Amino acid sequence: MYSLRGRRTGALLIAVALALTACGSKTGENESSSSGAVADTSGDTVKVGLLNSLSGTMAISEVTVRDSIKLAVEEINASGGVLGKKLEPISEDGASDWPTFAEKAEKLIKEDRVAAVFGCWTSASRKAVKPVFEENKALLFYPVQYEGLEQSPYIFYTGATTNQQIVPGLDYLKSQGKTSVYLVGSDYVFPRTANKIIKAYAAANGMTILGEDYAPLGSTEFGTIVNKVKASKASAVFNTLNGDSNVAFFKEYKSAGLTAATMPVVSVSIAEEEVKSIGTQYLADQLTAWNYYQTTPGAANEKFVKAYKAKYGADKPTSDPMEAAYVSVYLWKAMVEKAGSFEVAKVKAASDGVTFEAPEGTVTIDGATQHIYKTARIGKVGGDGLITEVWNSGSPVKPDPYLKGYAWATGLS
Amino acid sequence: MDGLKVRDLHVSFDGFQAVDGVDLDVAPGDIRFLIGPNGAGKTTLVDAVTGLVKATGSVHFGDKELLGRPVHQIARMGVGRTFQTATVFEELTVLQNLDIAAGAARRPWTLLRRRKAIPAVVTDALETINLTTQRDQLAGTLAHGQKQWLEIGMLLVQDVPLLLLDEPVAGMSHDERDATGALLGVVSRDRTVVVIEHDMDFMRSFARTVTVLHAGKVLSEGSVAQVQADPRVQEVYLGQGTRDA
Amino acid sequence: MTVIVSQLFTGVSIGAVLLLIALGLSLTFGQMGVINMAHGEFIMAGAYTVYVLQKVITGAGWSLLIALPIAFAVAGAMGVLLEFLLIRRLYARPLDTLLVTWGVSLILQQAARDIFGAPNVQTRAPDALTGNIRITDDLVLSNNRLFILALAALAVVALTVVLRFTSLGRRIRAVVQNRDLAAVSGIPTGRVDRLTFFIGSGLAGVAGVALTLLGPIGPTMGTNVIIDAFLVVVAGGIGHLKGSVIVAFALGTLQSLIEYSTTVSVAKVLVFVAIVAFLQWRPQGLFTLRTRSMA
Amino acid sequence: MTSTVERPVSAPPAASRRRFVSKAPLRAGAGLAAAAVLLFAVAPVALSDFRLSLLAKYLCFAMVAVGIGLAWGRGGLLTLGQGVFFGLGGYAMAMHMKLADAGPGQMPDFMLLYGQLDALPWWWAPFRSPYFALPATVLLPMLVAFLLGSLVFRRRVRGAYFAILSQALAAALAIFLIGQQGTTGGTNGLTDFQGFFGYDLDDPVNQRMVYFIVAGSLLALLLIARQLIKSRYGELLVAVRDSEERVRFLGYNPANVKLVAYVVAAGMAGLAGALFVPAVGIINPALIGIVPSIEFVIGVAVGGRATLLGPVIGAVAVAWARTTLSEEFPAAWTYLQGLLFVLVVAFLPGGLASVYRLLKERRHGRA
Repeated sequence: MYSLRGRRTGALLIAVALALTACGSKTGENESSSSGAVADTSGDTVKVGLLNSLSGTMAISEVTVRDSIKLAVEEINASGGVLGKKLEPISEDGASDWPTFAEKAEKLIKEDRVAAVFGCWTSASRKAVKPVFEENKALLFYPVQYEGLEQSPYIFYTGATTNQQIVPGLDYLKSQGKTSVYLVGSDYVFPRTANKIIKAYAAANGMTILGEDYAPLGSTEFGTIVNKVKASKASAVFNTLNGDSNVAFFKEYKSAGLTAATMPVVSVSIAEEEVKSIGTQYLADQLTAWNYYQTTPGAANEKFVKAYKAKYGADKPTSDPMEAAYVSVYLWKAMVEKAGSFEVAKVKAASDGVTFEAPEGTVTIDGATQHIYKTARIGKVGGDGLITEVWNSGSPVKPDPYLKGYAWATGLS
Repeated sequence: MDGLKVRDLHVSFDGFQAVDGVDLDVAPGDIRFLIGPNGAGKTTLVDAVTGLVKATGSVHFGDKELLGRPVHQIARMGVGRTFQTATVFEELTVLQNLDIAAGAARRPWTLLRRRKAIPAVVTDALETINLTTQRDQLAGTLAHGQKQWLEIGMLLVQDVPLLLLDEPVAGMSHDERDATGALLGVVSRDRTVVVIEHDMDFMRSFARTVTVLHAGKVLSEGSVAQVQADPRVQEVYLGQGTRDA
Repeated sequence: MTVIVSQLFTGVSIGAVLLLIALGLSLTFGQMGVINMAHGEFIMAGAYTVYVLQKVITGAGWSLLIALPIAFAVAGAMGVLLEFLLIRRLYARPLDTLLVTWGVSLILQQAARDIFGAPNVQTRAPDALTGNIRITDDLVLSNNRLFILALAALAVVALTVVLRFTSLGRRIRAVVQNRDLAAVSGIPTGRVDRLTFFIGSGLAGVAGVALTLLGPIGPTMGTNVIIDAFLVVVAGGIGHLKGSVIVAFALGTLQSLIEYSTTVSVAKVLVFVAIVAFLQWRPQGLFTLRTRSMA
Repeated sequence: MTSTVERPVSAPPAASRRRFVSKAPLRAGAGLAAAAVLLFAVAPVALSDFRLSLLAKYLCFAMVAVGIGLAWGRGGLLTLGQGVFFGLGGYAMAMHMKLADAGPGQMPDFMLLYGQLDALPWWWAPFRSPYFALPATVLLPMLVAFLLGSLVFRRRVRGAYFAILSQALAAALAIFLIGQQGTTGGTNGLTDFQGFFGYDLDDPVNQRMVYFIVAGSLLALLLIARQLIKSRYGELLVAVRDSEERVRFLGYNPANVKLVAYVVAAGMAGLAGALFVPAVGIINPALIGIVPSIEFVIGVAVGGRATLLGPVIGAVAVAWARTTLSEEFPAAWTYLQGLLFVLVVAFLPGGLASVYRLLKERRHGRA
């Protein structure tokens, strides 16, 4: 007994000694303390990481994104790969859990030594992995529309920032004479930030905001919120709800007697996949704001939709985040080829001005912000479950994540 | 030594009067048996005295009012009890059971340390209840009679002046009953004891005084002989057709 | 004024949903002290029943009506199976049933994902239930909520009748009040348990059908509602229908009124605080079975 | 109410139980020594930096498990809300680290971005000082547990009622934190930390230091738990689990006995949360809610709830299995997790710790 105790104390002492002597650098003391993980490009293949939630609550959306990234990788491999090397996708499950995202990101970078990672959906998962990519100087391609106000040197944002989705949505409402708006959103970063922007926009553009309500993520009881919306007699609703909540919201909306004709809802998180699960019974004629619909015209999109359906099933719709994810792989390929190297610093340096004929139309990387020029599109949900465009911005909108180009937005960030 | 004084005790369960105005005086040092047919309110009376069920009226032990206090405070005021089915800590050893029973007054700091030595009261109790060899056995593995003894042993080390025993010999073999009787003899030295019991032989051997309860009320009270001679008691027992009538 | 009335209506209808979910829970919880965390997945099974049925029957109105008994049977059968395979062995360990049924709920959710796909599925509601009754321009009572209110009322009445006036009901109550005594009185407690579980789980299936009118139909739909329902049962008192009814409507109204004046999040937190405070006052819930036996 | 009192795990035969009791102290001591060697000598050498930081994360879960083992395994308190205490500890630490990163007088980055606040909220301010923040990581959860515990235990809310209440508390706190985005970071939680008491967290050497602190803390918690289990208090706790009423009739107030276990378990979860932040680099409401709170319990159940080392082994094993299996078969992991709950709790309530004993019994039975 005593000898055991002695050994234990010894071990503790060793631990303390180790902890005291093995102290590394202090913050700000040593700039080159971490040189970053280097991608393994020695073989015939290059690994790329796919980081999506394949289980948990977010799997619903993120699996489709993973599928379209895989499609892009296969197409690229079929046409000869990147710089003569085939891509080897390593797929990891973020499990809808943000620390897991960080863990898996680290694994992809350090253990698998991938050249780039594609994925993440929620802002929270992106915020969780951001320090991992920055610390290891590795690349992440983030394919989902988001709240802006971010510009990490190691992230490329291929979804819309606020001035490519929310602001056009508001412009459209204004052009339709809908000047009193009620804001409904899920309780997390994107809706809260979006609504902050909307309020600033409204103040400068003669719109009135009649109310602002948030429901916890996953909340499915919208009786009260819809009562409030109805009582406000707003001319339109701007909806930033996410996931399950949308189903409950629209069912409640309809049964309260509110319709697209009397009080249209502009949604920014409802794509073709969500329309399918809510039902056109409840969604017909409501509006959405995105950069891409399955119905977007053009040869590039026809090819994309056809390839996707051939691979995953004719009943699977394509949607904006899927398209942005698909595009992100091609953009990375174009950047690598322009740089002539897989090295992160060189790829980044080559990024400005890289273009790709995407399903949504031509997209161009803005090197300064690492976001891309995208065309904004307002769509209307049809009886067939597809969304058809009713308005677009004409030409790709320059990304402006901090809304520096908008006078009304000063003070927002 | 103190006696127990119960006045106008009422206990009701959703309108049903389980104990309906009982007055009871147990003199210091008495061994009082509570008998009565099933549902007479015997256990409920004990429950009320020990704070397990809410009651109205008054219960004095010595000069202290018991009613309205929480169970553990009543126990600390010197009232100990056992249950119809022996309730011991099955996942603890015999020794640990007794040690816990002996320690309600321990300070927190003592509790947070290990037991360095076995308290003398515990060793004595082990001898008295004849479980010294089973000291390190888990209580859950004891025979039925042994559990009852352990429970009485716990009362011994708890060292309370008033004991309430609920059917201590129910389900025991003849030998076990005798041994329990002997134990009871030891325990009742210097203590006031109230026993609920159906076993009439057992009662005749040990009771000093008897109270008969019926339908929540005191039916008869006195020595064993007095009670047995009481026609009302005979009527109740014959009418109910209970075992030892 | 209108707002208060319509909020009250919303509150009552939230209460009805809670009640519909909690009824079955209350029954199984009260009967066996079993905390069935898979109850939410029985709700899910009921909702998917509508989905599957609508692949066969196209009329939305008929399919919903037919779905009610079928969902009852499907969820009930799942409940019986669960009782027979697992819970039966765990009556002495109520806390362990909580963990075991949580495991079952994980498995059922993943199974739903594998069978029906991870995304929510769509069901059609009959047109009659997507409309509303207009009282004034501002005050409308939506038909789906009225329907659910009626369904909850029906369930309460039916359950009361079964418990009060049938021999099965008497047996169930006997087992709730004293399992051992019931067993020695010749009541086949095993069979009664299974029947109770059938009814309790079946009610979850019915609740699932009702929820298709209000919310999403997907693998995780059950987990969204189950905690609130547990709170209803806990605050209502074990094995007391009356308690569940009162608490469900009280919570629903409280929730909707707080929600109106603050936010949904604050309402959720305040409702929880209210329940803790309530349990301080009545630790065994609104109604309790009082017996003299020691715990 | 009979139905709400937890019954102990079914009893194995007498002979083996007796042996188990008498040998237990020695085995636990040897186990602790083995754990120390593994954690301090083997793991740092055998594992890559990445795997070592993963292990640090698992060990944080194991620290929560030690507390649950005490409260649930020994005291019968099935707490399904340990995420609350884990979160409180984590947030206390994260708030300090955020403020330290921001620098004196400055506000954390996310507040400027999402909060639009003019000044630091008053309840953030004290966390700037490490002398407040560090003790708070443990004391704050203990205080909350004390307040809640004294309310519910005194009123004899127990068993399933307690489990469901503790679960609802976890849900409520998670929702509350999400709702206060400007001051808590909302769903994003707090992330992107630069330094840990002045040490650069990017530096692998410092990451190792964090690992050693985590491992050392775990051992310290095990020693505390061991002392509590072996003490008279530990016996009393088991007595309360077996029969709360009986303990009361002996003159103890079981509410206080339970309260101690609950508060200690909360403190352990708090410390775990606090160390999770530098080890993993994030704390958010999703780590507090119902799901993680129940997942803390599964590790304990798998390892063996009533033993000292069982919960630790179980927690690490489950977390490790999750990482490994989810890399290969994400869907299968959910099934496996469900099956683990069902099979272990229903058919092996003693957890892995009892397997050895069961095997030995079987061998004895055959001989």
